[in-house]
Amino acid sequence: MEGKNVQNPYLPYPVRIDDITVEAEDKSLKTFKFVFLNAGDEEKFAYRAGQFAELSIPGKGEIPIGIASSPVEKGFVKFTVNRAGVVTTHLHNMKVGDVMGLRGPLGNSYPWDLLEGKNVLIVGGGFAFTTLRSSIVYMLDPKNRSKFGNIDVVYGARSPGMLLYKDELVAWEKRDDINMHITVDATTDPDWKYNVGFVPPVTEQKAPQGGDDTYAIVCGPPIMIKFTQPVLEKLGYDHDHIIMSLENRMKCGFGMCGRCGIGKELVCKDGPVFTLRQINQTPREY
Amino acid sequence: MTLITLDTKSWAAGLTAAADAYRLFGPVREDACHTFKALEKGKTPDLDMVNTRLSPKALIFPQSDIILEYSLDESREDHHIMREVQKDVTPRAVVGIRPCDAKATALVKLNFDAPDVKDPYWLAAYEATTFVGVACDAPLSTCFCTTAGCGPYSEEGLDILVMQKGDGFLAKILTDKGRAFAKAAGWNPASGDLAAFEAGKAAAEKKMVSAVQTDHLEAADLLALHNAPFWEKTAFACLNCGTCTFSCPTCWCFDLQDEVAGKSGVRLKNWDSCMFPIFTVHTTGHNPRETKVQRVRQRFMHKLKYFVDKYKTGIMCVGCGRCVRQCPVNIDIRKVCEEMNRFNPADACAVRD
Amino acid sequence: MSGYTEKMRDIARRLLETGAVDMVIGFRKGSLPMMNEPCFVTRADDAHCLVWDGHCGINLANYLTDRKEKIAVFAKGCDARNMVTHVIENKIKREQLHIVGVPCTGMIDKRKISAMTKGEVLAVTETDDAVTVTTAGGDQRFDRADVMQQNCALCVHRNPVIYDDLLADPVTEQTIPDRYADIRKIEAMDAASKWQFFEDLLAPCIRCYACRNACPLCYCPTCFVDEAKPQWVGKGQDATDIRTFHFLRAFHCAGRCTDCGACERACPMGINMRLLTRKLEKDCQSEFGWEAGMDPNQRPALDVYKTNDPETFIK
Amino acid sequence: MSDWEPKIVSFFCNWCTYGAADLAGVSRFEHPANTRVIRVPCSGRISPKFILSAFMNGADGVWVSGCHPGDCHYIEGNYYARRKFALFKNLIEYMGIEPGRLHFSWISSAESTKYVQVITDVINAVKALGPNQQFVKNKAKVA
Repeated sequence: MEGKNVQNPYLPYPVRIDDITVEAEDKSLKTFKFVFLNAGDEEKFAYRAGQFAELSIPGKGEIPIGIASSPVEKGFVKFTVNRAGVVTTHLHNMKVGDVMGLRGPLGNSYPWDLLEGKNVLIVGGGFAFTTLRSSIVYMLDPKNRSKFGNIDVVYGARSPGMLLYKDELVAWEKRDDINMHITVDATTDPDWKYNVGFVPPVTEQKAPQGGDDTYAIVCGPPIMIKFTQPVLEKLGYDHDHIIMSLENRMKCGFGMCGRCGIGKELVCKDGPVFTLRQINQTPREY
Repeated sequence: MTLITLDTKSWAAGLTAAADAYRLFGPVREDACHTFKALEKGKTPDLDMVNTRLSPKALIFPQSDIILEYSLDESREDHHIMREVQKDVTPRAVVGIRPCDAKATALVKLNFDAPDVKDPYWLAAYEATTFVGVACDAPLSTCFCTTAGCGPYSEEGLDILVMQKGDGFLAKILTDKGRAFAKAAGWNPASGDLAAFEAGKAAAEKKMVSAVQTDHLEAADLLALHNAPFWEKTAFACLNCGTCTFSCPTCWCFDLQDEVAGKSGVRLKNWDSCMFPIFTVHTTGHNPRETKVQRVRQRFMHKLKYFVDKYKTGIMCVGCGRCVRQCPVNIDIRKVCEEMNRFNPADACAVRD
Repeated sequence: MSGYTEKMRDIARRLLETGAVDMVIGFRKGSLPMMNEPCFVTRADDAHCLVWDGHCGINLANYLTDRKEKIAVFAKGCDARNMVTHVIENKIKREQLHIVGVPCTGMIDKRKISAMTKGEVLAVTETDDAVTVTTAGGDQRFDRADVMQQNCALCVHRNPVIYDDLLADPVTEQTIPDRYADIRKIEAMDAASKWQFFEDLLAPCIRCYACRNACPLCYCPTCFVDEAKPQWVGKGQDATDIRTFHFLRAFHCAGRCTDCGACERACPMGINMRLLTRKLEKDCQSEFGWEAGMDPNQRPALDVYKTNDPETFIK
Repeated sequence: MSDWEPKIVSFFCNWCTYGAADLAGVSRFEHPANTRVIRVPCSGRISPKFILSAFMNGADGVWVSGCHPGDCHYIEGNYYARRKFALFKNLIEYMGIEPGRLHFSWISSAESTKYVQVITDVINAVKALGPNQQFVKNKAKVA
């Protein structure tokens, strides 16, 4: 945030919807590609994978959403949004060309300094894959790939049609510098050539062993996290090496409004990324 | 530090003079209670009170404050683009604020004036304000400022501390802002007896009958305290209204809301309360603090533990006693603080509460 | 009401010792004058903390909503009527309740006392007909009748309508010639004066919702003011939003309110929002001959109809 | 103010008044067009929130119309509604809204002449009062 102290943190950057992609077969998920209206705002919005932003719709309100695009992708920012409440429902009804606001980047990020030189296991479920996509794209960037060891990705969704970013998944699957373990809970598709099963057992079968040089980033629905945690422990991941991104109700996004607190930590500012060890030291009010 | 002796006349005349350069606010009697209000020209604050019913925090942090505005009219070039709302940040002075409320403002400042991010609205209002405090010579039985990191003559957060002395006043100028105010008021410097302050302070502190002990809070284990068995009893009577949080000078939580009339809209910053269930409810319906016990615990843990651990400057309470006096069901932070301070996880296992 | 405390403790002890109930809900001595704290007791040994005096104005029916235990609870006339309503509305089962009826001679209005007293009230003692207030400057004595809560002064159902134990012999019911004189005064105003009257009445509201939350009738999982889809009212300090909140809160209590006074007592700003609920109470009586909470076998006023209900206002 | 026309929000029961309005139109009866009609399944569906919302959002008048007692499509919906409306009308007038701003009627689907009569009465009553200043939520003012 250097040099931005004078910036009004409540004031969003104006952005225009440049593209909308329907991601999931039930149309509950759409990816919005935004471009900044004002020159220079994109530079001010410099972010790291794992951060989030407030999508700000005049007249409706704001919603904190993880940034799905990657810092190495220039000229736009992307968010994949599940239709759930007042703001997201309105957003789903908006069109390319509509103007709204974007406030951020907010929160910490995945600990990229720490992860440098390490093997990274990414475990994701459902539409929580957004900041994980951001991370994968970041790590696979030619300038960055050499900074990391092995990259393993376990990603699951309810059905093939509910997987996000399908084209990219296929492309990553073909690469040899990333090990993809895509899975679905169930499918009737005879051509499905990947895994079938829930994320935790697939993780148990496919994920690398934990160790000093290996970190796991876990992002998904509560039930997936609940059952993945013991699997990772069994694989030898230390609680310091299990990295998670939390969600809580937020308003300001920069640590002032008080509602996202879990003990003395604020999910919006001290998080959303915490290690399991840190989380274990807080009241689990998320 | 400068001392100024004032008689009633120069006090009143000074305030009238200062009103040319400052918007003055002070306690005004309304029905049976006192409220902080803009003082009409020529009026002095009514100091015949112990404290106001609501704290003066709203003068810096209004209960409902428009921060952004926008137009939804698509024929306008700037439709759907949010604009900052310009605020009146001309100099103002709060005259008659009690030391406890001034200290509270200093605590709230930790939140709104963080090292890396600032709330420009709060900060602009704060910087525009000169705090002219009046020492508290007759504390209530529910006041416990002296043990809450504050006191009836506490100077923290004040620009001028005034004590009532005989028929007049003795003012202690504490900051540059205070000096500027004294100058605008035409109060002549450097007369008065510092010893009078010390005597007044000692006398007032002696009158304090209520206290809290906070010495074990920081060392206590956060999770053990969070899981302590007493919370259910503590929370039982609670109605989950916002009386305590809204009357508290240190509670700072807020909500952001959009409101639209026709094609013009505003974004508001409204006070919010951790006592309200919707404060934390997720869109999915999941609520991490779903029960009353969780919400009551959050309020006290925030004030007496999380804040203590995070800022290392003591508790987030100045002992003004408003929540004690106004809670409809008599939940008393002094009792809760005592319970928390003496909590020992080992005892909790041995003895059933 | 002197002597009630001892009897309450005895009853609580007996009920807990025999296992007749899992918990007793009552009041314990408050930490400041004129305040008692609603509390629960689950062990006979703790029954000694229960108290009863003229400062038990909070309605304990509020603490019964959706509870699963077998509960003994103390009930003034108004509280008992709210318990009837709770039973009618399935918020608790009658079999779960052991209602200890408290014949009541009225609760003391702490605001009135503070306003009538010079200096801080340090202690308050009471007898059946007098209240003595201690301040640093000495004692002041008031007639109990002069410092009663207004709803108690106007109360015509001081004795509980349902109970399993009665704490003492029933007290004499008051006859009040006109319970609604203040309401009629407002009714007689012209529209503009009425508007202004409520504008002034509600101006101090800080939307803490203490009135709503102190009310045993307000148990909706999500109150309309908290709804987001659609959002009925704004959440700031707009006078129209505040008025709408008070209007609809009162309306939601129509035909159910027993004028227990908990809302007014709980309000930190001293707003008499009972002027709204009592208007509805009055109209329920005059239009439909209905009084809330008198009989567990009768459905409330807005849950029934007569084919000849008044309709002169309908074209 | 002479060219001012009131905005009236009308809640019509689907089974009666809505039909009457339709019939009036088909019959080419002339009547003023100041109402915004909201069709509801039954007058019993009307929540007090609907009426207050209409006023809050700038309605100068509100008109609720349903089936005659005894004619409810759902047997008794309008009987319950009648009790609610009685208390509601009393309370809103008690709080200071002019009586002429809120109207109730029973109009069956065949009563297109009554419909025209009542709409004329409603509009005239509201017109006589001028724009609604009460229970309207104005744009939040910048402090």
